Parts: sequence; C-alpha cells; structure tokens
Amino acid sequence: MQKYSGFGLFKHSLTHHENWQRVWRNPTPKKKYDVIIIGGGGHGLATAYYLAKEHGITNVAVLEKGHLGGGNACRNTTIVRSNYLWDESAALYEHSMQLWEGLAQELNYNVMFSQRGVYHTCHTLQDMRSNERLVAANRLQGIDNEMVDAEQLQKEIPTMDCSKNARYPIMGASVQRRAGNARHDAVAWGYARAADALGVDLIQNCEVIDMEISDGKITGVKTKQYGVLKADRVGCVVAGNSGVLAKMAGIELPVESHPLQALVSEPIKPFLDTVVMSNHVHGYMSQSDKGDLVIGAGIDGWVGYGQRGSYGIIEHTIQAIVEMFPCTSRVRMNRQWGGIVDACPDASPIISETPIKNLFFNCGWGTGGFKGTPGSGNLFAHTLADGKPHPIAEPFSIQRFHTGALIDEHGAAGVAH
Amino acid sequence: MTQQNRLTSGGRIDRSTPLTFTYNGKQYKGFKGDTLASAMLANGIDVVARSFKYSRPRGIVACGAEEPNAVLQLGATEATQVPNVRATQQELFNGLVSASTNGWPSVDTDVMGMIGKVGGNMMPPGFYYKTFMFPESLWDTYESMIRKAAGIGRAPRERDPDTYDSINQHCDVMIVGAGPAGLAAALTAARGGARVIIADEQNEFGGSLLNGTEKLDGKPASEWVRAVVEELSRYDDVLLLPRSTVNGYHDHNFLTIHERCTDHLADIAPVNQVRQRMHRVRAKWVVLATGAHERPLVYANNDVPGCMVAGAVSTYINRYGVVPGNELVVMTTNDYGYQAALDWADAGRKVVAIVDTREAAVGDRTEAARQRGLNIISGSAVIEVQGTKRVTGVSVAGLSASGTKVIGSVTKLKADTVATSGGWSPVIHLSCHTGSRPVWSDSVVGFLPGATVQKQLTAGGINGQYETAIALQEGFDAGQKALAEVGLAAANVVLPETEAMKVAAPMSLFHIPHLKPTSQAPKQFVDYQTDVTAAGIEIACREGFEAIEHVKRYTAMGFGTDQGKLGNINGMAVAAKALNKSIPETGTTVFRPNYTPIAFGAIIGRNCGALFEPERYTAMHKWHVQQGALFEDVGQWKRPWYFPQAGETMQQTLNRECLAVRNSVGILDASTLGKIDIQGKDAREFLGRVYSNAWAKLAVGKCRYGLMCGEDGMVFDDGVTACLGENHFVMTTTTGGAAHVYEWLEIYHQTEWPELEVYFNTVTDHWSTATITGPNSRKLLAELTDADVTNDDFRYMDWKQITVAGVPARVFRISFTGELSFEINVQANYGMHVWEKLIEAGAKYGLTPYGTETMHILRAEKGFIIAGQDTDGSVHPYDLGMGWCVSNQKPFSYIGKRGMNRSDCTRENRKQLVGLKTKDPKQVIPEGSAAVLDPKGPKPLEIQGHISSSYWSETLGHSIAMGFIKGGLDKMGETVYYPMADGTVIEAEICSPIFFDPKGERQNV
Amino acid sequence: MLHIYCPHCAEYREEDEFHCAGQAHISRPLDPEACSDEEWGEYLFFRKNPRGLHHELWVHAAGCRKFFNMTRDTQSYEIKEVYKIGEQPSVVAE
Amino acid sequence: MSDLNNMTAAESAATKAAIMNQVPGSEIEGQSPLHHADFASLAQQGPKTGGIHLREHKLLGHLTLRCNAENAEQLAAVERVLGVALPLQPLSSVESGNYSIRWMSPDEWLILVPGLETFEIETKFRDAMPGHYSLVNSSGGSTVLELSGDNAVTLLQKATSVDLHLNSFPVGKVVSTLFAKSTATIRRIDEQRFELVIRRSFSDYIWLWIQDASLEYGLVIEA
Repeated sequence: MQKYSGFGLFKHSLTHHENWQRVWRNPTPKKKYDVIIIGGGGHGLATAYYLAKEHGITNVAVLEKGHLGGGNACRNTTIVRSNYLWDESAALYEHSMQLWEGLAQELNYNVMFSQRGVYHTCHTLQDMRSNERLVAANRLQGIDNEMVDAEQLQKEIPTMDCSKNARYPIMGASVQRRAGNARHDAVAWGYARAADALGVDLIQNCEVIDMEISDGKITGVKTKQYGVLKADRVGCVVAGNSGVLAKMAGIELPVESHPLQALVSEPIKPFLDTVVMSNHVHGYMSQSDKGDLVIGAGIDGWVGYGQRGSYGIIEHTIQAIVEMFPCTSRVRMNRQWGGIVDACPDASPIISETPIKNLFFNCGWGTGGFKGTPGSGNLFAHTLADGKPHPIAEPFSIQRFHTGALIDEHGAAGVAH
Repeated sequence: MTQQNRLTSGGRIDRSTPLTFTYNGKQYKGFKGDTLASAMLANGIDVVARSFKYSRPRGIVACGAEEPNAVLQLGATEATQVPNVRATQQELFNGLVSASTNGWPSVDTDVMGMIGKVGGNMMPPGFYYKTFMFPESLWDTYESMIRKAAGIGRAPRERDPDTYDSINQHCDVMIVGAGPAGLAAALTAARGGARVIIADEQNEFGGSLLNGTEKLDGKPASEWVRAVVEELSRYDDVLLLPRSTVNGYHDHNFLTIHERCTDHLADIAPVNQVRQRMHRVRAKWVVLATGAHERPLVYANNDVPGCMVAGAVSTYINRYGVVPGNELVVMTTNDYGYQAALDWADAGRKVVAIVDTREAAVGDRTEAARQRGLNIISGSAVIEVQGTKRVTGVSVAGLSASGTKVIGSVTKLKADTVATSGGWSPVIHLSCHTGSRPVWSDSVVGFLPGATVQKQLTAGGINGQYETAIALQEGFDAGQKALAEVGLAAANVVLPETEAMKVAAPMSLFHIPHLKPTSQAPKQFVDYQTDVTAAGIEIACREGFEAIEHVKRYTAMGFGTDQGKLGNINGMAVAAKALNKSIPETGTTVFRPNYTPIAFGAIIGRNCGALFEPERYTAMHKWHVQQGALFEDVGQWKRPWYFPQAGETMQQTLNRECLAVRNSVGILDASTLGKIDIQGKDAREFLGRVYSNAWAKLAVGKCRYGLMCGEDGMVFDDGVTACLGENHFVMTTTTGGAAHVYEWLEIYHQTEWPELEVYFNTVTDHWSTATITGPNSRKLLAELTDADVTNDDFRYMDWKQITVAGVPARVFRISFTGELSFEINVQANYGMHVWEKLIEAGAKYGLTPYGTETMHILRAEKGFIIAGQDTDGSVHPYDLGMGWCVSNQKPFSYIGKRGMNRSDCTRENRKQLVGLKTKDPKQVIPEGSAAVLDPKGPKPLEIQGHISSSYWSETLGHSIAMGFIKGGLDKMGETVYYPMADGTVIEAEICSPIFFDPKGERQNV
Repeated sequence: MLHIYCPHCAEYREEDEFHCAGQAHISRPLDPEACSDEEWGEYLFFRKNPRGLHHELWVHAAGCRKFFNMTRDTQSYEIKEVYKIGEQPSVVAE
Repeated sequence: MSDLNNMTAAESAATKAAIMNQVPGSEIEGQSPLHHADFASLAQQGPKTGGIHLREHKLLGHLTLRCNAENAEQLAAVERVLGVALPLQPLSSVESGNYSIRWMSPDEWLILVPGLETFEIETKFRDAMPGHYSLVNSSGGSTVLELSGDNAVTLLQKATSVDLHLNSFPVGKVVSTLFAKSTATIRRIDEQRFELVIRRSFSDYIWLWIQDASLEYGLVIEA
C-alpha cells in the first residue's frame, strides 16, 4: 500500500499528481470465498479489514450494490462517543472508541477524528437525574464523562444561550471530552483502502438478490451481476436494508427502518468548537472543518426507504437549534438529506447469529451506527471468524427479544444520533 | 467613483432613484432596480472574493442563483449580519453595507494568495486525507488552522431583531417560475378558474423575457409580461409571489416557498413587519417552469475576474444597463452565445471576437452577428486567459472536430471580458427533491426531469426548450392539463406572436483542451466556489473514485453554497472523459433541498423565544407567580417547584415546607395530574385489563391506586382511580404521562376490545385540584364545608361530593404524603376562588404552599415511587417490590402479565427497588449514583444499581434514598458503596424504602 | 410531509395531525399465557418492515382521535388506501 | 356484548351518581382561562381598528357527548333534550337558539350551552338517554374565542394547515386540528368570523401567539 504523508504530497506535486496509486482495485469476484460480507458501508468495510488483519482471513468479498460508503456512511452527522448507560453498551461503544483513537495512523488515512468533546445539555430536573446517572455509571465503567453546570457551560460554549430566560433553561450538561466527530467518507475509504491492500475483494455495483440456503444452512448468495457466489460464512451489514435481506433469508428481525434526516448550514467561520446535543429540545449540532453547521434532525415515526423524511422534522430541529443558539437565526440552511436507519426496540444494535447456520447479522444500530463503525467491524469480524459472538457482542444477540433481556438505551440514544 | 460601466439609457433600473451602498468600507452609488452585483459591476468592481483553497481573486460570473463567487457578508449592525449573501440575488437598497469575506489584509492584496500559488500544487483533491497525520498529537492544531481558513461569512453575535412568519397555503396549481412558460401556465390556469400560486425568486415576474431584447406581438416582451401580471392580480384565487423562491418540493406535492418580504428595503424589517415568510404549500398539481442555467466552459484560468457566462453579460446590459467591461471575447458552443456579442455591440463597446467551437454554424443569431461585421472565429476556442485580478487577454486556438485536441497555432487577443456559453442546464433541482432521478438527454446536452410519482408537470427551459415560442406553448399546455386534472373546463388563451428564430445545432463540449495535458495546464476550474479543477477530477478518477458520487465527495465538487449549479455537469463531463464513459454512465447528479439557502429564522417562523413551545398553566398559576414560586418544567406544564421566602436557601425552604406538612398542614396545586373520565358498563372490566391489580370489587365512593404496565410487563404509569358510579370512573395519571395513557386506552379499545362498552374523555383541564395535607387538613376542610368530614364518615380512600368554600367539589381522601390528606377538585373556573379561600382559612394553621420538590421528599419518606423517576422502562411491579399491586387471580390476562413472566423477568438477581440509609446520616447520596460491592476493585466495576431518589429528610433528621440493587429485596441490612466523582465513597445500608410511619397510621386518622 | 385522508373526518389533513402506531393487523394473542417466550417476543418486537407496500396503523391524534389503517409504499411514500379498523386492505403486496 | 339498543334506562341509571351542578352561586365569580388577560379593559383602552378582532365567550357550558350515531333512540333522545338533532355529517355543526353542537368524531359531539343551563341539560340527558353513552361536563377545561376581521383567515392560515378557502371550509364547518403548537376546534360562523374552542391550560400560549401574529394587521379586543 502506497504510504500517504505530507512528503508524499510534495513528491507527487512534482509529477503533477499523475502517479498516485489506486485506492482500491476493481476485481471481478471469484466463485467462492471464505467469507462474504454483504454491504460496503463503513461497518462492512471495517469488518473485512479486521477479518484480514486480526484473523488472517483474506479470502473475503465485500458486496456493495452501489458504491462503497454510499449509504448511511456518507449521510450521517459523524458523532463519536462512548458514554452509554448500561454496562453492555458502554463496553461495546468504548471498545469502538479505543479503536477510533489512532485509527488514522493505523489506516494511514486521515479520518479526521476530532476529540472536541460531546455535551448533552440538561433542561429539566429529570434530564439532570438521567445525566448524573449516566456520568456515575460511566465513571465505574472507566469511561470519561463529567457534569458541568450552566455557568461553566456558558464559558465553554460562548455561542449557546445558557441564560435562565430560555423556554427550557439549560441547567447543566454532561460532557465526554474524549468524544467528538470524524470525517465520515474518510472512514469508509480508509477501511476500504486498507482492506483492499490486505487482499479483500471489494465488489461495487453488485447487488445481492437472493441467498443460497439449504437445510437451514447458508452456502452462498445470488447476485444480480455475477450470479451465485459461494461462501462458508455470510455476514449482513446493510443498515437500513436489513429487513430486505432478512426477507431473503426468510426471517423477521426486531427492526424497523425509518427515515433519519440531517442538514447543514452554509459554511461560516468558526462558531462552535464542540458537539452539543439536547435530548430535551431535540436537536444537536457540531461544525464541520469546512465550516458548515452540521445538524441532526429527528426520525420519522413511519417506515421509509426513500431517504427522505418529513419537512416538519426539519422545522422542529431548527427550532431547537435556534432556541439553544439564538445567533443562528440569520445563518442560512444550505442542504438537507435523509438516510435509512434500522432501529431496534431498545435502541441497541444486533450483532448476532441467526436461525440460519453460518448467516450472521449486524444491524439495528439505529442512529448510533457511525460511532460504532470500528467496534462493530472488529467484533463482527471475530463473530464471523469464530462462528460465534465475541463476548462483548454476546448480549446483543437476537435472543434478547425473546427472553426480555433488552439493553434499553433510549435515554442515552435520546434524539437521533 | 462614478458608475463608469453604466449605460445612460436602457434597462429596468430607475435612474431617478439613486442609492448609496458600501462595499469593503467604501461608498458607491447604484440605482433602484439594481442587484448588489449589477451595482458593483456598474462601479467597475472586479474582485469580489478570494477562493477558498488557492485564494485566487474571483469576480462576478453570473446573474442569479447560480453565482458561485460573489458571496458577501451583509449587515450594517452586529445583530443584522447575514453571512454568504449572493450579490446577484440581493436587491440594492439605500445604506446597504456589504463586505467580501476572505483575503488578508484585503481581498485585493491577499497574502494567502501567495501561499495559494506556491502551496497550491500540494493541495490536490483529498490532500487532507493524506496528511496532517503525524504526529497524531498535532491534529488538533492542524484542524484549528483548517477551520480558520475555511468558512465564508460569519454568524452575528447578537440575537436576531427581526421576526419571521410561516403560513399554510392550498391551491389547485402551484407554478414555479414566472418566465414565459410559467406566466403562460398561470394565465391559462387562472382564466380557467383554478386556485393558483405562482412564485418567482426575482423581484419582478418575467424571467428571461426581461433579460433580452425579444419582442412579443411586435412589442417589447416586458409589455406582455405587464399585461399578464396585471390580469393575474385581478383574480381572487391567484396568489402572486415575487421575491419568493420555491426551495423544497416534498412528498405529496408539499412545497416550501421562501418569500423575502423586506430584504430589499433594509437589513432590518420595518416595525411590525416580518422579514421573511415561509409558505407551506399543498398543491393538487405543480408546474415546474424553472428555466435553465447557462454553463460556462472549462478552460485555463477561467476564474480570472472578467470571465463570465454569456447570458449574464446580456442580462447586465439589457436589464441593468451595465456593460461589465470594454473589450469582449465570446466563446460559445451554440447560437445563444452570440446574443451577448450583439448586445455588447449595441451597447457601443468593442467586441473583439466571437470564438465558436463549431465549424460554420448557421442560425439567425450567427447571421445577425455576421451582418454586424463582428469577428467570428469558427472551429476554435479560448484555451487560456491572461490576467490575475482582471482579464487582460486570451489565447485562441483551433480545435479538432471532436473538440478534444488543440490544433493549429495560438493567437493572442487583447480583451478584458470573456463571455462563454457551453449550452444550458435545465433547472431540474425541484424535480429531484422527491426522489425522482434525472435522465440525460443527448439532444438537450443536459439532464431532464425523471419519472415521478408526484402530480407534476414541466414547461419551458426545464425541458430543454429555450425558444420563447415553445416555452409559451408548453406553459399553456401545462395550464390546460392542470385545469383538466382538477376538473375545470379548458381556458381560452391566445398566446402572443413571437419572432421565430432559426437555431443551429449546439456542440456537445464542456472542457476546452489546452496545449499541455490537463494535469500540467494552468488551472481549469469546474467548480469555482470549492476550487475544483478539471485536473483535480482527473486525479480523483485515476485514484479509483469512479462513481460520480465518489468524485464529488472526494473533490468537494457541488458542495458549495451554489450546490454546483454551474459546475456539476461540466464536472461529470470531465470525469466521463477521464473514465472513457458517457456522462450518464458516470451516474446522475441528484439535488436536495434547499434550492437556495434559507435563514434558520424563516424556517422556524414564530416558533422561537416565548413561542418556542407552549407553557401550560393551571388556574392558580398567577397566584404561584405572585408568591414568588420557582417553577419546574414537567412536560409543557409549569409547576411550582418550591416557594422560597426571603433569605432562604433552597434546602431551608424545603425543610420548612416539609415540617409544615408533617406538623400542621400544607397545600399543593395538583391540577396538572392527568385525569380521564371513563363511562360505560364495561369500564370496570377495562380497568382490570390495563392495570396490574384488581378492580372488580371497587365500590362506588371508593378510590384505588393502580400500576400500568406495557405488554412487556414494564411499569410506565400509575395513579389513583375513583369509582364515581357503577359505570363511571375517573382515572388520574402522571402529569407527563397523561396524553400517552389516554392514547393507550383508546388504541386498546378501538383496535383490540371494541366490544367493551366504555368511553374515555380527557378532563385534565376541567378540574382544578388543591391538595391539603397534614394533621390539620381536616380542621381546615371542615371550616370551609358543612359536610361531615370526620373519619367515621369520610374514610381513607373514600371520595365525596361536597361543597367547599361555596363551590361544589369532588374531594378525594387519598394521600401521597402519608399524612391525612384531601384532594379538592372543583371546576377550574372556580379553582382560584377555592384556593384563595383555603389560603385565607389556613392562615391560623400556618397553611404552607409547597411545590414538587417537597412533594417528592414527602412521598420518598413513605417509599412511594414516581413513575419516570423510580422507573425507567426496565422494571416491573415485582422489581419495585410492589407485588401487592399485581393480581394474578384476574380471569383476563391483563396487559403486562405475560410480559413480566418472560425468562429474563423472573430470573434471580434482577435490580430491585430498595431503601438506602447512609452510614453517615448527614450524607445525601447524589441521585444517579451507582452502587458497587467493592469500590476498590478494578474498572470496569460491576454496577449493582443506581440511586433513583435521594433527599435530606428534615422530619427524620437523616438522609433518605431509594434505589435499585441487584437482588436487593433479599439483601436487607447489607452494605453497598457509591463512589463519587471526587474519589470519596459513600457507604449505605440496604433497607426498606418506607422510612416514615411504616404502619401508615397517620393517613388513617 | 404526507398528506393523509382521514376515513372518519372524510378529508385530507397534514401529517402532523397524525401519529403512526406501527405495523397494522398485529392482534394481541387471545391467550397470552399459552404463548412461549419466543411467541410473545415475536408479538412484541418482530416486524415485517417491508420495502414496498406496508399496512400501518395510524391515529388522527389532533383531529377525531380515531385509529385507522393505511396501505403505503415505503419506497415512494405513495398512500394506496386508508381503511377503518376491522376492515381488510384491498391493495396488498403480491 | 349486549345490544346497545336495548339497555334499559335502569341499566344506565347508575351513571347518574357522579353528576353534579358544578356552578356555585352567583356571589362567586368564575374565572375563565383568560380571566387575567382582562379583555374588558383591553377593549376599552386598546385600539379600535385593525385587521383582527378577538373576543372571548367565557363561562359557557361545554358538554361532550359520546354515543352511537346508529342508535335511533339515542338520536331521538338528543333531539328531545336539545330541540335539535345531532349533526351526523363529519365536520358539520348545528345551532338552535342558545345551543350549538359540533361534530367531533363519529361518536363524539361538543355541545355548547349557556353556563347556567349546563346542569339542567346534563340531568335531562341522564333521564332521557338510553343505552351506552357518556356525557362529560368539560366547561372548566376550555373556553371559546371568536376571531374575526379582514385578516382573520390569513391569521388562521398561520396557525392551522387546514384549507380555509370558502369552497372547502364553508360557514358551519367545524374541524379539530392543530393551532400553532396547541390544538383548537375551529368553526366558521360566517365568511370572516371563526369560533375557536381551546383548552384552558394552553389558552395563555394561544393568546400570546395571536398577539404576536396579529402585529402585521393590528389587533382589536372586543368585550
């Protein structure tokens, strides 16, 4: 793999950048793989990378029906944090967080992981209680998270209205300072480039239309473009389309796919140096390095695969932003878009075996998928390699919806992110 | 400086109304009817921005929404600052203050420009992915540098002084764009009697008809426009919206129109007027008549100020009476480019040459140019521009027939303006918003609207039809179609005569070759605002970013505030060439809302500040305010939190309020609790199904507490329900849960058990509830009623209909404090009266008003839970130690029964609610604290549970807490530890949550 | 924004007057006690979640407060029909 | 379950238990939800001209009736009590003397009567109505605003997404819908005149909203 560096840039500038290596090959698929991963998004590509790197399994194909990282990977608002409530999820997201740290160097691709801190503002006593609870739990889980009062908050985020005269005055906030955001495209591309370099076949424009299942065991998948591709194990990591693939396998999932919208303002000079979320007034915002205010909107209450949501959601979200940041009233909204999130009833993901032998699902990340990318890929790689879930992934099996052992993170998941 | 580029006559500006404006601290003059851009050009201002990556000087290139460069900071005061205003869309007003955004010390002399020149070559697309990685620790520094350099304008630091509005509209036909096609459609639909809305982003209707010299019915086109607008404004059911951009086209024909009401008057709206208004339109049919944007050509140094699109040059001359230069070179791939040269010549300035990339094209416009003796150079192109802050000359060379190679020698021409036309891109943005994918047309050389499920019609330029005659006809047809679709008769409209123009075939050419390969030629810009060059796109393709989405994201093409209106198609063409594909093979380009940016304020309208969300008040709210209560937000309600007296700390207030209740009597406004009136002979059965406990035997006149669970067995609400009559109950819910509980009851009744005869009605607002509680509450009540309220006649958990302070009331003898209590419910219109009488009569007992905080302490002393605080959706009644509130004898499997018997719900070691007593009685465990068995163990420590409620109990003289502990109910007396943030550990003993009056004697007296 | 015809009010209203209550035609098992944990879990959590035609339960929350069913294409968002509780859809996925 | 049409009056009699005359003697002044806004003084001191006119009809009797529109006996009973039949068409209303009835839902109607007649009418209903029904006095829970003036329609367009064009919203039509961020039951009483039934706890918000949205047109308070 060609090494990237400032010096490299200089060197290539002398030859007018005509000799950069391809970031990944465009291979034609083999007839048989050890592992086929359906879905070339961040999670799928990360899974492939860790399969090759940590398990030496390189006879792997990632099948992507469109282009790499073209789904939620390039539609999300890029927040990364690990301050979740329950021990199970805290372990999961912290595992991910630790992989985020140093990821750019590991992949030799600048994913721009920016640990600028993530604040959850509290607007009611109930808000305060649940954040105090979260902070206390995280402390024992070894995850950094602390409370700051309104006064301190005003100092740390000057553009936010922390005064008493707001409709829901901000009483304080919890902040995870190690948290932050990253450059979403770069994560997908970085993993893709690294996986490709380790020999993984990344097959774009390759749509899975059926699964080869006989006596409860999967042996391969049927694709629109290349017919049947055989595999010992198949992992589905297709976010919003999980339901569609589950249908091919003849199973139902405790998952519903909803539109999730986001929007950006026009690029402006530095206005917000961190990430702010409010579960109470339902809005959250950060500022991209390009200068756009990146704002996450809510989820529509109905199933939707159109990558479009309702305008009302946009209105409510911007109301919340202006309520917290009155100075944004004359800032202008540039663009909005939508993704498809597959949400579980307990707002926690599924990393699990299925009733079909050798078929595994990694889905239900709801609004938390981006931050989970490295951890999800890493654990799912273990699961695919060993044929059984990694200990951290175990609690996230589909079984929990039968036994009732849910991991209810609605509190921590709060608004969409 | 005088307006040296202003013509003495012509244009639609009002020379009798001169206006003064400021740009970068310097004053200039313009006229009413100018845009900021036209006024700047009139004053010969060349450089309006510095490019974001290379800091190259940039000038105005276009005249409308597609302008990528002239993006300025507006605002005379701090509070009225507006970032990123497109000068081509901002009408000039007197006193307008504008400034360029980048460039230091100034946009004209910018040191970054040097860095851009030197470092530019080290900044290929995506360079930031390849560097800034070492050392890891420095990324924060790199990032803050990048952030400072990026961004265009700045947000104000003060609150917005203006108000905004949003309004809902309905119509039969929504027409987007008031050019020839739009006006014809509107006229037709209006005459046919349809409800019509027609919106156009410009200050007056007419679109392209106002930019040219065209004649309709032998008269200037503007006269036909005036007549049509005049007729349209006579119809009651026609809404004309100039200065209004249709920004979003959403599902089911929902559109948003952004109307700029006062932006053309001043940078702050006149008193009582709104600055901007959003129209939320629901249209039966939509006619998109959005026209097309002219494409500039991609050639070396094509970003030097003075390089413009040809149509814009004509527009500035014809509409604003401004000639943006002296010596013009036109480069075109089609006939329309010639018009700029003709207009330029008419304006009396020098046309150096018309460079046509085609060989010997013959159309009416080309011939007109020949007859005028203009210098036409065919089969050639401008391959490079000279100059830095203004064009000084061009290099012209012959092209191969395919337009891919330079052939023959290079001629240099002196010129200060280059107008290029690479053809037109239909404005299909809105049609994409609802998910329809555009389709490429080789004949149009552009994308056309794709198939859609919306009730949508298109007319004119958006269909690639640029001749007025056809645009008018298509508009007319769309109008008639819409009339027919909404069931109205066809309208009688005669379209005006046009001058038929013969048009020669355009050449499909986007990227002008250079003598050197693209990677080595001077920069050929595709997307000006994001500094994306043809070479950059080639690099992206070479690196394997082959899907057009990849190319766009890797290079940032189309991610500017103009969203690639000028550049996207050219970029796709460059990529297609690099990949040896056709343009459609590289993919399509999909546009998303907004068409142009909208102020946040306009999107939220009035829903901010005091109107951000309703504040719900009880009938006694005003009294609480007068008493200086502090309020707690519970849902949308404002509830008194506590009633501090002068000099009291919060804790002192709470202590006083608590003791008053325990020793004498206190009063609480409990009106916010949800109340649902339930009638019908199956009401009782229904209660038995939605509550976990039994209701069959509850007698008339009695009350009972109930727990409500979901089908998963988890508690989500609780409250007391009273039996008012054999078939009549009133249920109370938590304040926050009222709406949910009501919908819960209705969904089960309507979808599962419609056969049950029962009706539910919300009566929360109808009743005011004053709760008097404490040993003296009976005495107090007795003073205000003739009814017998003694313990023999009015038992605990009874309710009575009596008169209190002269007002008929339902009084419930229930208690949330453990004290003798009466909840006095009266019709809310009389709530304040009864409250004030109670306060009056209570004085002698030291009646003390208290708020939610004291209520929470008092109930916690009794171990009563608060749903939502002591429950979190993961606990069932047994976890709460409330098995007594579950009846498994009920024949019907009530909601929650099966759920709470799932294997995980019946396992050992579930978290259970217990009391917690700190070893140090003075220590209050912070709510939310997590319990562990061994605080010294290694992290992560296994969490045993958390504190859900914790207070100082003045009554008991020690702290009290309720919380969850794994298997807690079997661990009475055991010790758990709560590690604090400061490293200290609070030690507590597990105990019963009932700290006060465990036998419950006080409420029974 | 969906434009929804309320079968009870007999006219179109904006989406914000309604709530979607999820997949339609999921009836509560008549004898919950007879359900295995697995069956109860399916009833509680597992959903069709189709891309294409979907039958949903909606309530006209800010209007007549009546529940009704809707058949909607989850890809194009077209509403194919609305029908009252107890009625069966006439448009169904093939 | 039992046939709605032959439940004896005795069977439904038990429901009488809970009804009561909730209105005290005239010596006690009732306070409508907007009492403290003091429309009386605003009417005197405030502007006399403007595009929006607002008046509160306070302390009326609000009765919510829920019964079966297919039950002829119930329909007949209502007509006996009120002297006018229930409007059965969705979104329709009827008026007769001091009584007016609004269709709220296929099995729900809102009846407005003079405040002091409320209990009498309730009692009449309890005597007359057969079968399964519910009658709830909600007089304290809501109030009535009358909004009129040249800009009344425009103002309402800002609060509700319902189409107010006369062709689709004729005089007499009534809708329950969102009003800004609250709810209201809106009835057209003539071309430029609307009646809004709003909830008590939201009335301050709605009052504030109307004042804000009227700024463009001028607000005249009537009393």
